[in-house]
Amino acid sequence: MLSSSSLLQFASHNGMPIWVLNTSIALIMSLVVFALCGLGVLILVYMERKVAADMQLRWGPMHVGWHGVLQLIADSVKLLSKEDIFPRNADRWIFRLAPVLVFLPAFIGLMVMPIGPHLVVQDLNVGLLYVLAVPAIGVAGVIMAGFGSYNKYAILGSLRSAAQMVSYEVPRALSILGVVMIAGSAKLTAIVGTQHAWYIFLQPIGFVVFLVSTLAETNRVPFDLPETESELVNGYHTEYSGTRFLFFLFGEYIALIAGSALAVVLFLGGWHGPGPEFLAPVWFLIKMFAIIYLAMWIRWTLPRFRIDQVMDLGWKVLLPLALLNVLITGLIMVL
Amino acid sequence: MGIVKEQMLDNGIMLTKAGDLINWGRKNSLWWMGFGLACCAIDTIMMVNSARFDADRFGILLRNTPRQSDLMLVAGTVTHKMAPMIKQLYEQMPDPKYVIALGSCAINGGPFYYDSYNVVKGVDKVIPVDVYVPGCPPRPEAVMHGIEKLKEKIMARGQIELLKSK
Amino acid sequence: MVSAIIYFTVFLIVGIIVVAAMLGASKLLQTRQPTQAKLDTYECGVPNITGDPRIQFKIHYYIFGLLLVIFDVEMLFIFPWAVVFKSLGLFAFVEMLIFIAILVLGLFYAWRKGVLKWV
Amino acid sequence: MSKIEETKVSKANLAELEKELAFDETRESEPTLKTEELVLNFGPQHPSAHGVLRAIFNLDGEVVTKIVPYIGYLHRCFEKIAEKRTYSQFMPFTDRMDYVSSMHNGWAYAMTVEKLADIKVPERAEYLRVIFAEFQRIASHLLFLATTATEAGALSPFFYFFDERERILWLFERLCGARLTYNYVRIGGVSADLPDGWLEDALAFINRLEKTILEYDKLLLGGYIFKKRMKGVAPFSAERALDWGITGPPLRSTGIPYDIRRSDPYSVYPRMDFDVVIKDNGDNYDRVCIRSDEIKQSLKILKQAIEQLPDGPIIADGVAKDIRPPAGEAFAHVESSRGDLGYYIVSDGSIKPYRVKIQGPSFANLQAFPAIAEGAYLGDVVLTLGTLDPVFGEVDR
Repeated sequence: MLSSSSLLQFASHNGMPIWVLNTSIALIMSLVVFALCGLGVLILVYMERKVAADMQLRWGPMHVGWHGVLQLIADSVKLLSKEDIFPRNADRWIFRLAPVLVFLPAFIGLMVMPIGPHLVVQDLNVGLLYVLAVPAIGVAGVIMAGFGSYNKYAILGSLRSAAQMVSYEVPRALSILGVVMIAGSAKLTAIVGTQHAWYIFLQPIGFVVFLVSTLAETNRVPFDLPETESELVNGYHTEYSGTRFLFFLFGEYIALIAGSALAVVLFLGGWHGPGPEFLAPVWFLIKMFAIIYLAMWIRWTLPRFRIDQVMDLGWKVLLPLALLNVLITGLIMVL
Repeated sequence: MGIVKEQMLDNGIMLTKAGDLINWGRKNSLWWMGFGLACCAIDTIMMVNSARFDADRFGILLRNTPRQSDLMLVAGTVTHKMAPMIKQLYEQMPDPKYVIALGSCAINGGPFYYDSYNVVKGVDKVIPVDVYVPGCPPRPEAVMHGIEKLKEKIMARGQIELLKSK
Repeated sequence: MVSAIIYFTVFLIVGIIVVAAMLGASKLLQTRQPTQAKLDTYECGVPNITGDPRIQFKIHYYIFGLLLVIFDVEMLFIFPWAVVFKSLGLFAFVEMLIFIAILVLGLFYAWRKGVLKWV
Repeated sequence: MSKIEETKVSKANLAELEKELAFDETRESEPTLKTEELVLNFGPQHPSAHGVLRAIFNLDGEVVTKIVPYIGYLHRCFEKIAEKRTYSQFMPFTDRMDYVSSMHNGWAYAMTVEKLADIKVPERAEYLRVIFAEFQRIASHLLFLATTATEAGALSPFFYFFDERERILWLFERLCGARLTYNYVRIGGVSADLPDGWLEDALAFINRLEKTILEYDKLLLGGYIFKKRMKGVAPFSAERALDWGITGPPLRSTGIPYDIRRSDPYSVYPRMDFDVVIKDNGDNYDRVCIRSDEIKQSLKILKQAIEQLPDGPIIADGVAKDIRPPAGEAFAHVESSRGDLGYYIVSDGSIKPYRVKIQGPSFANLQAFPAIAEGAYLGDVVLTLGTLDPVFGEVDR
């Protein structure tokens, strides 16, 4: 993921139409991002299983490859060669499209994520709004999965997912406002560029609200109500098997990657770190995996909330806190 | 399976390689359906998933819906009232699917073979069974051994399945 | 901006192609043997006897949905304000204070009215 | 208004009439906005069905308004089998009833037969039974805590509790060779004496659990979310509990100190110093906490029993393989992990019992489930079922 400006200059010097070059670069980059996504998900699922095992006094995957590193490849191969069941009563197209709709927005949302000073696919002016808006389409896929599969557990799960999205979208966006006010830009690279001191120190309330609502948006414990195993068998993906289930898995983990990468960009100083510039993406990844580890730690430790408590937390605690954060930030900046 | 199968048949090596890869995936990622019927469920299913025996080492995960599971462990006594449900759950698993009958009750009714009007004399009267693990209840080590045997069976059977399937 | 649209489109198309490729590969590799029971809706092992799941079901949070719309619109107003906040100074801050205060009043009204209670 | 008059209405009146009609139409369309209840089938295969309970829930939104449980998916005809077997042949079957606390079943059955045939059990055997039973109670309560934690969504405590339970199973394994269905109690005594070094290992484990159980209390029961989930949910009063015939920890959580070990003492329990744990509210949280506290009391009993353990024979002399008790009837009950577990045996003087009636606590406890869980959220209903802790081998028998 190189900066495309130098290539564009090269193209204009040689009389190539810019859109051709643009498209071909975009093509290459999308494939690179996709490969990285796939790799990231494989690493994350392996990490999740190992972290869980570590917290539960056991080993985790051990026997497929060295320390089980090939475990996820085996799982993927199996899921790919597994039968895809379309229940008789399911809505044909809604059922088929839902996993794709969960997976695609999460993937496209990664387009603006800057992992180094020049390592960004497309640096939009409204990058922040883009990052908030595009992955949120995924919830439509979840609702479609619930309604399409004509299954009661799935419908209940998707309704819960919608309720959660409705409650946590607002505090999540409001918690970012303080950062935008200080940075004076909604461009992600600009936000990182101005972060000489990490914003987590200037915006502690904002960070906490953002982290909690990100957990809720990505359906992780203690907010994993849409797919609780003890109540709704597997929630919205109860009826899905084989490859389509793989897409749900991908979507879920890419959303986690995107959420924690955004937290790093906004609050943890992005790629900033000691050492030469080529270490920037390394620092970014280290911070990102720290946030992911935190999410996993929370997941394997806490019990889950009940649905009314989830809503209460969103509207009565996080939303006022986020508004308060905006006011405090503004007041300090004005005075 | 149409086109790929023909090409694979033309090229024996490719068939072996592709079939081996798929079988390798299948045998190393047996997700089982968490489904306890009676005593065996406590000691085997829960125990094998607990820290001491840890089925996760072999890539075995617990799924709750039959749609995402490959392996059904019938752990416990199958009663006549329960048998239709077991059949339904088995049917609802996606192909290829495997069944392990755990414990004497699931194998042939066990101690309830005589004198019990409500017990099915073995789950293989209802659904096909791949591996039988005896014991009342079997030790967790025995369950693991049964799973190893199932893996051998998958590796042996899968080749034929790949050739045969239309 | 044009390049952004091109990038977005290419990402979308590549995503769709990759998804289609995966689904196609799986279609070639899987053995599909649908039976009558397999196509039944899964309901804990019993055949579906408890009726239609798509009924007029009570959705508690529709009023939350209205609140979401209100606050999302608010956000659309606040974001541009936040971007240029540094250069606007005290006056803009007071104006936004009034705007947020009205919304917070609305939130508290809803709270007091018992809308934020999951019945 | 007659029909002729109706046709003669003026134009203005017509307009008004039309308005009224239109209004009526909207009023008629109002009922279609009503919501229906979703009927949800739960079990018999469900991750938190505790085996094979099947229930039909009526859901109004997330609130469960009606619960109809169905049981009998594990009916294995124990009482009938007992009539077809000799007294000692039925012994192994008792283990498979309440398979989570097998030991208490065997003990209750043995006690009844001993009462019937007037067999005196040696003191060492009684002590061994107490030790075994208390370990079994701890194991059962640990399993309860593990499943409750899982149902509440905390996935790691499951493994910690099972790790402790595994250590108990090691002790059992060394003692009688089995991990779950022990068949350790025999009519007139127990089947095996302690192996070398068993007592030291048992004491080491007791000391370990005494410390770790406090940590688990902090981890699970002291957690903010767990408390928020469990406190004040699905409570029942002491009167209702007595009406339902609830026994064991659910009854004690309402404040009634009914424990067979104290109320109707048996074996060597009168010599032990322990408290009957009671709680006040009878809600989900108390039902969980009381189990954790009972583990601590059991550890206390275990220490005393190991200290007082006398030497001597482990099985009564002259107990024939085929017992022929005199004609008559006997009833004995023990405090199992789930409550009051009783056996009632009628003998006609032959080699087989004439009638065996088993009165298990799980069935009585389970019948409170629909009544107390109706009106709760779906997530809490599952937890309520968990805190009542039914074992379906015993419910269905």
